[in-house]
Amino acid sequence: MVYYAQSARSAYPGQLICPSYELEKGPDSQKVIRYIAGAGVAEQDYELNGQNILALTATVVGEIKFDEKTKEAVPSAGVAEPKEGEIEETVSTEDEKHYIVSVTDKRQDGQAVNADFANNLPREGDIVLARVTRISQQRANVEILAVENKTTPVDSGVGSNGTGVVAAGGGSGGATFSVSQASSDLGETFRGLISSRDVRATDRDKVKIIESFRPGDIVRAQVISLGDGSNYHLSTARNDLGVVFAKACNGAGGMMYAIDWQTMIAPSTGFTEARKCAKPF
Amino acid sequence: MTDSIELRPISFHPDVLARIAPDLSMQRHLSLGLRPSLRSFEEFRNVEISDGGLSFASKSDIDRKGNNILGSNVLKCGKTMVVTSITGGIVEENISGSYVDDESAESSNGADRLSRFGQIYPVVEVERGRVGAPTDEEMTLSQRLHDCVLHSGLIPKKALDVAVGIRSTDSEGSSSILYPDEEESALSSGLKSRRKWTYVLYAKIQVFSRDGPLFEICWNSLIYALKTTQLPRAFVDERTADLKIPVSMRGRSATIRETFDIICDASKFQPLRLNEENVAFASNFAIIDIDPEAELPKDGDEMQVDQGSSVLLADIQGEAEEASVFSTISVISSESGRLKHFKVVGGSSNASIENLKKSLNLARLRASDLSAKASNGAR
Amino acid sequence: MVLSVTEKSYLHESLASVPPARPDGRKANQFRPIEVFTDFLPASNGSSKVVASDGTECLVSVKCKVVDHAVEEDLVVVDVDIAGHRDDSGLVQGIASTLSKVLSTQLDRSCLRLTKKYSFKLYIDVLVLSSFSHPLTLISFAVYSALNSTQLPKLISSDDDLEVAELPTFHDYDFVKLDVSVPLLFTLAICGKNVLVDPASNESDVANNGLLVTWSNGKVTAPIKTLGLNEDYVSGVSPQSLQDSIKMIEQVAPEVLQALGGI
Amino acid sequence: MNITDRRRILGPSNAKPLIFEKPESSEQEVQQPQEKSNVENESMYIKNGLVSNANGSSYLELKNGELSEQCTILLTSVYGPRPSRGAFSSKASLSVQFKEVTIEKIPSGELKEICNFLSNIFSAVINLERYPKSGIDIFLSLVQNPTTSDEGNLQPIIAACVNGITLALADAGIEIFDTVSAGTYKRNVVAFSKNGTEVVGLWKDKEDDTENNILNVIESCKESYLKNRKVIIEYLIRSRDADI
Repeated sequence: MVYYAQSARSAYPGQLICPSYELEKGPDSQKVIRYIAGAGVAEQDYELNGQNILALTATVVGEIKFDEKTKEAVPSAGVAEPKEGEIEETVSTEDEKHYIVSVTDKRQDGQAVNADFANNLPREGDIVLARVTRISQQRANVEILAVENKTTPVDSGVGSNGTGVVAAGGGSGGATFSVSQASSDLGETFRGLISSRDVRATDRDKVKIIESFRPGDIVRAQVISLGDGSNYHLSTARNDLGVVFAKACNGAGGMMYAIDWQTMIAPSTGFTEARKCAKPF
Repeated sequence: MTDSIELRPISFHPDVLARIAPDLSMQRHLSLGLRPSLRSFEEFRNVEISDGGLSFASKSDIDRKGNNILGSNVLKCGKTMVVTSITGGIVEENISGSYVDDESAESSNGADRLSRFGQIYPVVEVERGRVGAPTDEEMTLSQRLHDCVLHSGLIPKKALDVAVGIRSTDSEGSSSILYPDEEESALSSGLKSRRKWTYVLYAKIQVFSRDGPLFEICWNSLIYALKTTQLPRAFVDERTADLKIPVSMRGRSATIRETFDIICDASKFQPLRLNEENVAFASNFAIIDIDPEAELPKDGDEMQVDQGSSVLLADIQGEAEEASVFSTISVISSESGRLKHFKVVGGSSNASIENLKKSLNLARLRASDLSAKASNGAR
Repeated sequence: MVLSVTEKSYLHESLASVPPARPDGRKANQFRPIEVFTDFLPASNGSSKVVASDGTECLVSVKCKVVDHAVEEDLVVVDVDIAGHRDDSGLVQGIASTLSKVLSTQLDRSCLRLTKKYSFKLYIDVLVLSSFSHPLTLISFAVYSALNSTQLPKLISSDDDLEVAELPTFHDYDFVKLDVSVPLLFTLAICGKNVLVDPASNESDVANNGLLVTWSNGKVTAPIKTLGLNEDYVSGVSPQSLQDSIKMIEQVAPEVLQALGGI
Repeated sequence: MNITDRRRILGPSNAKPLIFEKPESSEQEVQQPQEKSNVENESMYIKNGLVSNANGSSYLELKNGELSEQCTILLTSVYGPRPSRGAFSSKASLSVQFKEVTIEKIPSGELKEICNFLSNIFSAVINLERYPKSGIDIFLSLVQNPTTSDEGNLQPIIAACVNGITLALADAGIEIFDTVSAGTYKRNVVAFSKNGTEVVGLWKDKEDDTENNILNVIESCKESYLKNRKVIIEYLIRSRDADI
């Protein structure tokens, strides 16, 4: 009985899903099927009547999903997450089919925001929303409030009519967020660091942090590395990264809007302040 | 003026906005006539209470060796849960020589007024996933609860006095305990020994899933717990009532040590008598300005631009509300409207007289609702 | 001793192979040599110092006090202090609580009884000067040898003092040796299918799990608990290896007792 | 009374606790708790997600026997993965705290022992590599403790803690390799994983000389383990399907 054909059923932690390797006896050829552990699944060795085999077990409560992972040009070393932009050709050189087995919480799929910050810790390459807490000449300290995870939009990008995920500037296909519930006053949020050479891409060494960020701004940044024990390393070098929400005069004034990539204006008072703004897409 | 520069603000999902800019999200909700907790402005959260089967009364037998819970209450208000358990102790006061029965010496000035009321020693613990010494909030809550119970005259000093009984074991060892107030026998006069005991009440208040200011919820739970409290009768052995046992020690002066101590009776309990007219319940309010600038662009009536009116919110809940509110009102009033405690922290909003009057009236309504809950509350 | 990830996995493979290849060449049920000195603290009734071959050193001093056993509930108080660990850390408090529970339940109170009203109360202070591997086995050896060499003052006043209240008085210099059967606590490391006695520090860094077994008057008794020896190699163990460890203790303990008894 | 603690209001220092007279009459000593090995009438009530400011929480009521106040009430809340200060670690660090909410009956040393025991079990079960440079903190609040203070058997409490933590971790969505549960038999608690083939925790703190072969003890504990585990899994699946 082929595992990947089974209907999606709900799994509990510790439930054996399938062995790592399986032989599918087709009419003419035999095909080896390789199951790779995705989110919410772990590969463990089990001892079954004497000899131990590698099996995949669920580690969270949720629905089991098998999605075929087509071969890409460069098979990256054992990455569990399906990489973006895989090439659609499905020819598999040696006849081995790959399936990514993942257990996800069905309730969270449709919503734009889920509180499941636990399983969406910021990883390299993720886009995060963070609030600037402290600035100095060389760097800006931020605390991470939400992580954007790129999920395929529910209505596959048709438009923002349905209840699908609405992108910030309209149109669907926007990212969903997982918001960290940790209260910042208790010092429980993950901290990040934007050093002055990662603020912008052009003439990076003449950056003045005071003209890029102010404490209290909300910044959209990308994680460049897990950093050290207490800080992630973030960068706002891309055009769509930077300040997305700021208040004039360090929070005393009204909300400000970006008019170009380095100035923001408060409409009620007409103040303009220098920021490294994100392009409103 | 804004549309000369093509400005399209970045819009966020409401939950993300509530996390990034709580005060902006609050103002947006207010401009729609809502609150982030989706309650109307003057709507309180529902309160459910039960004694949680914790106190010894619900147990078949007293725990002889360990401590016992004399009164308990579990209160669930919205998502916040409070577990209050009241335990007791006995302290001995040596009455000074010229002490005369204090009913006759009725004194009126403030200091003595306080001496006519008993007090309770609360320890508040809020579970926020942290270990270590009590946080500021826990300390201020305990202190405020202690002061309010004392100053509101809830527990009369008399209720905490121990009516000491005498246990006389006659020849064949069967012991019978005589309590002075039960039988007005001649025994009570003989007992006027120089020693006097009073009960001490301790309260342990544990709060789970903190979701807003806690003083009012803890106060209500403490009141419900006090209403269920039972105090054990206590007695002393007859032969040791006045006996002093000299202890001979070589080389040191003989010390007179009275070895008897007061023992509690496991079968006789009496409820703690509270001053019923001083029983009061707490509620909190907030006054917040509507910031016209942050309003959502109303499609219809553009003209009705109210400049900075303020609105009264009842029962603050949620991080957004707590972060963006600066002027709060805390009221403890009994169902008949007698004010026990009234605290207004001004802040920037114009706490107008109408708002204060409205909050007092709402507090009285809330108190009557809560006390009705107490009378038919789950025993 | 900090091992790199590769060293740890290499060590784990060698310990999990059958028969286990221990880095210092010991067999699975072989202890490391220890030196035990007793009765060298003049101010306390009993004392012992145990030095293990990997440098772990443990000092135990036993003092006694006359107390009214109607009032005092527990007659044995244990205090543990491990250099390099905070007093409120899990390890120190766990060891102290295990020791005091074992001693207060296993030591029979009759040999501490002095007269009808009074008896001796023992204060056992344990000081671990430097601890590399899990110190519990060493502490229990030290406590065993300290209690076996404890001298208690000799009573000369009469011993039924219920009617006439009289405080016990003692002889000026004669002592009575406390003879009591003291339990021993053993920690074992479980690696894969193998069970190892007296794990050294590098072995306990890669053990899958640890086990605490108590041996008292001739058989394995009450507190048997799994014990965390490290943070990162922890995994479940098969019931069979639990039984093997109990069998190993039943085989090894008499020899240890006999060795310790010689002092 | 610890009067030196300035941060808590502890009342008069010379107060003495209420002492009840010992039943000096020949009232039988606390009768040996009847063998609770009859597993059937052990009932368990579970409710997840009660504590809103924790990532995951579980409320557990364990009744063994019909008398209502015989039940152990335990509230477990899991905070994590939270940023951990200090050096970078590729794995999450785990900590377990145990607190008695109403009255303190268990001596604090034993509380620490229970915390060590539980954190040893769960560091074998939680997929710690999945949450680099973060900490997972588990808080156990014992609301009602049915055992009277002199009896002092901790078995029902430890078993409740193991089941409670597993449920709270599942509620928090933290990855665990297996649904761990614990079975009790007389004075022993054994926590199993991988459907009973592996023991992740064994606790035997009082000698009952009837059973000295450890394998029989483990077998009899497995029986109540399987029952508890089935109840937990049914709850997890049912609560998942219910609120979709």
